[in-house]
Amino acid sequence: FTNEPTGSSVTLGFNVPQTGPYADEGADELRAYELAVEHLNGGGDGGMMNTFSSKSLDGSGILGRKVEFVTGDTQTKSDAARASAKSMIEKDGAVMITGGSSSGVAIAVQGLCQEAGVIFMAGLTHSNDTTGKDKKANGFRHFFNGYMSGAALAPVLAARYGKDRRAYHLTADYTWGWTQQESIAAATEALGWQTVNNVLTPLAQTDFSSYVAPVLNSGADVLVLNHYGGNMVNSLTAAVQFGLREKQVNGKDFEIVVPLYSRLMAKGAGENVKGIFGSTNWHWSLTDEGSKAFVKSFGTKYGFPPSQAAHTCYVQTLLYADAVQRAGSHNPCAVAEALEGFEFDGLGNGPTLYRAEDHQCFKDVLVVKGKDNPTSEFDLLEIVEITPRAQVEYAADHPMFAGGSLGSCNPGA
Amino acid sequence: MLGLNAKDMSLLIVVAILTMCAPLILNPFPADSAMAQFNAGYPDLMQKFVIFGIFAIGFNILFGLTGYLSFGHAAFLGVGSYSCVWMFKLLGYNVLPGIALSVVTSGLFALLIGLITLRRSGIYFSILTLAFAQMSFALAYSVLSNPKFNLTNGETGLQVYANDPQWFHNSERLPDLPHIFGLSMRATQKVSVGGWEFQFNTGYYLCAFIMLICFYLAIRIFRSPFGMMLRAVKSNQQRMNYTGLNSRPYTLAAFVISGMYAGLAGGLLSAVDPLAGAERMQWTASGEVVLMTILGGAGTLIGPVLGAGLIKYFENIFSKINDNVLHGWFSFLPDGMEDLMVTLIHPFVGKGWHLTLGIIFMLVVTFLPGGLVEGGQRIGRMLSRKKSKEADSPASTEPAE
Amino acid sequence: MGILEVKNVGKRFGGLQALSDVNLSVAENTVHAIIGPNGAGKSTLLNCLIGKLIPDTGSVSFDGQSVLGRKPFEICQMGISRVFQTPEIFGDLTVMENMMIPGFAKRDGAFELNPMQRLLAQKDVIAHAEHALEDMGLADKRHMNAASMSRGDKRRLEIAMCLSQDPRLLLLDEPTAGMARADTNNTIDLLKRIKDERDITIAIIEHDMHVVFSLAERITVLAQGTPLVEDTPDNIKGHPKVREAYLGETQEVA
Amino acid sequence: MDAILLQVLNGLDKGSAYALIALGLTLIFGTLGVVNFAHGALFMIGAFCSVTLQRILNASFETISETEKDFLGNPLKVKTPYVESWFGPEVGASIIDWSVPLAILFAIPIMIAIGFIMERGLIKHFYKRPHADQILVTFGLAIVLQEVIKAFFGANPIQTPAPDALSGVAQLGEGLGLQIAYPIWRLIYIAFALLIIGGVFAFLQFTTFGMVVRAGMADRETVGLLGIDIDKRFTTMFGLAAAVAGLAGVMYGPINAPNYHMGMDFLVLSFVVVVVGGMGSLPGAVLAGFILGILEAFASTTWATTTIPGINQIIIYLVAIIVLLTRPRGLMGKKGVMED
Amino acid sequence: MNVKPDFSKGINHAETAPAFLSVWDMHAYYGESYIVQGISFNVHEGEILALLGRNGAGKTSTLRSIARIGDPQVTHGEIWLDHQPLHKMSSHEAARVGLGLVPEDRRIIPGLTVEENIKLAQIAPPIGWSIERLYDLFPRLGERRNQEGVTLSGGEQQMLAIARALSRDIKVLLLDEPYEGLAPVIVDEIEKTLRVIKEQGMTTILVEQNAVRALQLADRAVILDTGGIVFDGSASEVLENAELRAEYLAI
Ligand SMILES: Nc1ncnc2c1ncn2[C@@H]1O[C@H](COP(=O)(O)OP(=O)(O)OP(=O)(O)O)[C@@H](O)[C@H]1O
Ligand SMILES: Nc1ncnc2c1ncn2[C@@H]1O[C@H](COP(=O)(O)OP(=O)(O)OP(=O)(O)O)[C@@H](O)[C@H]1O
Ligand SMILES: [Mg+2]
Ligand SMILES: [Mg+2]
Repeated sequence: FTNEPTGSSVTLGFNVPQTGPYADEGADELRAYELAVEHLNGGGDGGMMNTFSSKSLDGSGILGRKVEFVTGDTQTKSDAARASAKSMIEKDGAVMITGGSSSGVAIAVQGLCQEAGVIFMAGLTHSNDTTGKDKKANGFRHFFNGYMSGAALAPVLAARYGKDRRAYHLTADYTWGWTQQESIAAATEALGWQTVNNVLTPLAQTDFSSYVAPVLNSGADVLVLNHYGGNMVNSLTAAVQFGLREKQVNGKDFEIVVPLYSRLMAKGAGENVKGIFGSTNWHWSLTDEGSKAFVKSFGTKYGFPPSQAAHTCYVQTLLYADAVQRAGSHNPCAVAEALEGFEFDGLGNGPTLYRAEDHQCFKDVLVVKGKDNPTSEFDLLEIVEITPRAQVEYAADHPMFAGGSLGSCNPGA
Repeated sequence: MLGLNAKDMSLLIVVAILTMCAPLILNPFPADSAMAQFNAGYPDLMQKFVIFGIFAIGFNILFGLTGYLSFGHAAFLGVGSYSCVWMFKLLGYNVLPGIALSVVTSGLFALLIGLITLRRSGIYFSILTLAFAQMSFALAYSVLSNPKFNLTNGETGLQVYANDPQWFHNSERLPDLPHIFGLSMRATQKVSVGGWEFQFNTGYYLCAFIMLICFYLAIRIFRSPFGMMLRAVKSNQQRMNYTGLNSRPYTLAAFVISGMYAGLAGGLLSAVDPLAGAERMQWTASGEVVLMTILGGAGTLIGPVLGAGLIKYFENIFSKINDNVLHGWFSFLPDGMEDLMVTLIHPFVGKGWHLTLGIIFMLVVTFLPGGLVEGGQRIGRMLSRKKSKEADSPASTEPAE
Repeated sequence: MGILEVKNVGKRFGGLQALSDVNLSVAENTVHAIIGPNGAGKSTLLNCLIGKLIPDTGSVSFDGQSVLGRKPFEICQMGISRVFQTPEIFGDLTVMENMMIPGFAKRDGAFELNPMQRLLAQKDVIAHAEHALEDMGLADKRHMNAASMSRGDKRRLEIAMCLSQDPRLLLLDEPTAGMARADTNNTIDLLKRIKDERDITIAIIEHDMHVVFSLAERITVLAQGTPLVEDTPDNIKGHPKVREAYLGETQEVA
Repeated sequence: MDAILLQVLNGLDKGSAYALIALGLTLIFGTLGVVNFAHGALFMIGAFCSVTLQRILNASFETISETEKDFLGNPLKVKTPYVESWFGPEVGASIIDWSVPLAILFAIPIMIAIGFIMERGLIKHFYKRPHADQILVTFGLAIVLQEVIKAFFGANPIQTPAPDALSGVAQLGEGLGLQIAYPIWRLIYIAFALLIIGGVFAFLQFTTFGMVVRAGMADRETVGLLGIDIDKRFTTMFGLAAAVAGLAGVMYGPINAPNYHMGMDFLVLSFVVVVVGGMGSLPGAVLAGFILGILEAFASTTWATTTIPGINQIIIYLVAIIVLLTRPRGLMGKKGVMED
Repeated sequence: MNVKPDFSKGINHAETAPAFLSVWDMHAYYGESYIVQGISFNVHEGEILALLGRNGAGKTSTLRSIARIGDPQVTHGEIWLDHQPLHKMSSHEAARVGLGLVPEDRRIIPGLTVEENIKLAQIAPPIGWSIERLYDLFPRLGERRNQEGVTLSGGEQQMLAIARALSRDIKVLLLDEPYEGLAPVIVDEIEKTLRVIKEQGMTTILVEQNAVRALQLADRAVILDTGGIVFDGSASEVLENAELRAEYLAI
């Protein structure tokens, strides 16, 4: 199979955005990867290896081989990400590629890994398509997705804001934005909300004033921002500037919702996030053993708590290593088999399943809100609810995920 | 030979030898050595070198000869890429129809845009081309990828799905990847010699071969009456018109030819990697080819290829040097020194590769006006002058002060 | 009926009537000089003939065909060539290349897509260009960049370029300005020779009376946008109005 | 009606940003003829002047809290800004609160200095070089500036909020029976833009400076022969342009949180604005800025996007194409400026 | 007669009357090409010097070198104007010392009107003729004061170029083919003007192809050939020496 390790070491490829708007997120992912490698090679305090339910990893590398890694820059562009991944596969002999901070890149690299015959462990990718119509047998996603955000968030919103709400969506005009909007709208509508409008905003938009201004006269009383990264920071800032949060519409307080949150984004949005609801894959303030262990080793090494992107990347690395260990081979087909249907715990989100049908992880999802009185620059989000896994599960043939097929695993040459 | 004079012929031969031996030349360091980081001899990067070489050669036919600075050439690259993938989706994975179609569609697209934009010159032309390209990008990124009419597949990029028709594809006999008559573009022959490992890849050789043809055609264009007319356009359009020449068709022809080169490059990108993303049409991509051409030397034959190579090299090699690698290089130093060296170099590599690239741009253009090629020539001249000065200095009769 | 017929041409620039009611007929195979004070509208008139400017009124016809509404390159292809007051040459190209371009324009027409032809194989054009350069005494500068020539040389190059197109009507706007005396005389000889050898008509604007009176067969004096007189050189020399408005008292006429 | 007026305000607001950036750019690009790809970077540096000032004002000392814990369970270090301990918590807090307006004073000398250094150290050598070379060198410079900022401040946006007193919403037109709620800071931005534009116009209009620089651009050599030290004036012009760009950036901070690539985001657009306005024309650039801003605001209304899908994505480029095809030199361009 | 003076030892300043403008062993290059090849001459105050030679002899290059334009680049030599070292100055400094050049291609500034072209010249001190006085000299310019300078007819542009030089209070006027493109009456007019300002003490270097005309006006003549001086003497000497005229001026 492609890049079968022969020597005393095995090379993993960490492909993250190092330049461009997501560079900070990428940097955090890299930190997590380095930490994971350290732990796999027996360094540090072992982190979540100690809490992981599977005990096959013992700090002696993977299958006794020392773990080495190469890094690359995705630039958050499909082409650049694929070029970088290819160089890792072709030049450095990486047997597994992981990372990424956007769905477009994840899908592009996942496709590449399928063709090249290596395993892809997706980093931060939230679009339904990654394990929906673009799913691939060699690709695996630990991160949650748009559907799960909707399923977790909608009940909380309904409980807090009432079932009689009229929502106005602003949606980033590309695949991820569409799938998230579709998911949130469906989930909230199921609980009685109405969607009065959905406006698509260009990716390159920086000033959202002309999108935010009409919201007030639309009769809507909730604004849903299906934006990520800089887009989200800017649209939320504009919404707050226009005084939406002080408004009363239909006799109710006007509310803003940001379905996909991350701490780094919350930091960028500053004061504006206070009290605003959203969902997130993981947060450092979780108190289960796995999370605590991870925060401790990450925090000790770097001096600040990890982001959800860092968490996912760390976990994906351990999961891959563990699967190889259990399968006894780096062969992508063997690894895939070991991961498919794998149930585990102790990695931070409660009992988790890597579903065989679409290679999506099912686990608890966090509903969070911007903290009103943060005690430090990291303490920006407050966990409102840990939505149990059962509530966010869906059938593998759910219409929002239909279209593609997993195909069969490709071990390459 | 081949209608070239001796100098051009030797240039072509040198380029041919270099491209054919690229897998060897670009891998000067043993695979296990610390310097292996600088090896560029793996299929993807070599493909990029020649494909972006084609792109830049074509761009140079327009910009270098006529002086018309297009800021929207990436649009043609994108159109070429999409055309090729559509051929994969409809017909099958053989690359020839895809490449052919990408040249044709981009040529037509260039004709259309050229007819409109060439009504203006100078910066007005540049902005018109930029506007068209940005519109194409915006449309490709979102509007043309709506579920009802999905031409580009938006952010994700156009790719082949299992349920695509692929009328002439036969999975039994043919690889499920782009191929040329059954020979997969990915097929790579690895040869290990001592500590060295060399990779000979089908896709690369196809692209390299096509680039040589493109390069040859470019030389012919440069050396033709047509090429001279294009330079005349740059020099003085007024005089041209009053000499009884219609400058518009000349510029249009140059625009279409360079658009076709760009489309071909786009087609080849898809041929070696069947996914066409909209970012290929963004202004940054158009800007990149401008930078490649200027960096190498606009109006020179080989300059654009060198410029393309340099930029792609940085993007792919420098971005991968992380602290880990740095520590590896300097591990022979005492600890304090090692950390110092790593700290010093750290900002310029890995995630700082942009910084280095920016500095290189500034240095090259400041100290080597005319780009790498002219820089090379200058250095050559300086050396030879020094030599000749040394040779005849005893005999020189400088007027005594 | 002359080869060039200008009828009632008028041209306005904002508040300035640069040309009004200009009538001019240039007989075939003659040298016709246009003289007049600075700003009289001489260059403007030439601009109207070659399509650089479109007259507001009147008509211009060449060899029985109207030139109005045609593009400059079409007019040139009809057989009109012009030397400009400030040299218009291809500065970035070598002298030789400058000469070849009109050669191609003559041979191949206004546009020819011939990217696969070899420049150096175009023996006919090259030979013709070489010959023209020798004629002008520029042969030893053929590899020089045109922009770095002295101005007198630029002007000679431009004349050579125009001639090598074999025009039927050659328009010269101060062709010898800035030329050394010897070269001025050479140019006069050359123009005379060309006119005799080929079937060519020349319209010339000049302030150098030596040139005007050595070449011209007829002279039109333009003043303030209208023709003052048109006559033979001898009559013009003695014309009191012309002497007053243009030649001046001290002017010794060669 | 309200909705339309609201979009007009939005358009003016966007237009102010475009016009301000285009104004600075056109001083260098439209007037000096230097294709300055680093202009966006100057805008960005302006915004980071506020960030820097904010950081300086927020410089803190740490005290260990007895009750609270940090994320690792260690005692929390509580930070108190020095200004708060020096001037008392209230005055100190309001100084920090007003850091953006204060940054204007802070940014002017810095930006002028940057403009001077840039011109003297680099651009000076490129006046006579082809535009292509200018593009390469200024693009290189833009990357370097960006990366330096990124190295210090990271890639994430950093909020530079307006002072509390200015960050609310103003109710407009109540007397006229209209209900328009518009952020105060954005209104200030419009006023500020008009002020700067007026100031620059007055400077160039009522002094010979503009004429000399234009002349110097057209023909340096001859202007030198007339005894004018054109280099000095070019440097001044650069300083002015940098200051305009920087101030536009400082003031923009509260509207959108500054990040290191905000300059690049605006770069292409500002070139389009300048060219649509017409090369060499300051009023053209300003006019084009406002027109494009307003059109963009209207193109993003639901009505527009449902009528023509995607119009909000392409409006600016579409308008640019239409303008340039109908008016050869943009709205108010001067003949002969960068037409070849 | 002194056809090829030997300047290799430098000028013996004691022998000549104190020069107002003096050029000493000036060498200048256009990039790689060596154009001005060691030129030395003196001009006295209030004198008109005719600088003659064939096309390409280096006349323009010499004037440009004196005016410190920078292209061609003067690599060696000294230029003194009224005890001031011009060779150490840049062109705008030289202009402020009192040097005025009417360039051969006129160099009217595009984008500026006639009047702005003149005003531009009066920004830097010292100011010379007033605009009104210039319009009196060239009434055509007065009529066209608001027209863009470059749309003037060739001759009008020439007038503007001369007017621009006079609008500054210069000590030395360098004229590069000032009569070119002018109607004979205007040439007479300008010649008169040159005489008038000479009376007022202006020092002039005149480059002109119409050698006879120039020599009639000039006091002294310098003849250049391929970048070097081949004659330096009085104007009448040249007019009388047919051999010299035939060899270097072809008249
Ligand atoms: N584009 C223009 N706009 C305004 N006025 C113009 C324009 N072109 C020419 N003129 C004016 O028209 C008049 C005639 O100019 P023209 O160039 O034809 O003169 P000319 O006879 O060739 O003079 P000269 O002998 O000095 O070259 C001049 O007064 C000139 O200023
Ligand atoms: N920019 C340049 N680059 C290179 N060579 C130049 C340049 N300008 C002029 N030359 C060369 O310098 C020499 C002298 O030119 P110059 O213009 O000084 O001559 P001139 O005596 O003024 O001639 P003319 O009477 O034709 O104006 C010429 O051989 C010319 O080709
Ligand atoms: Mg004229
Ligand atoms: Mg000259």
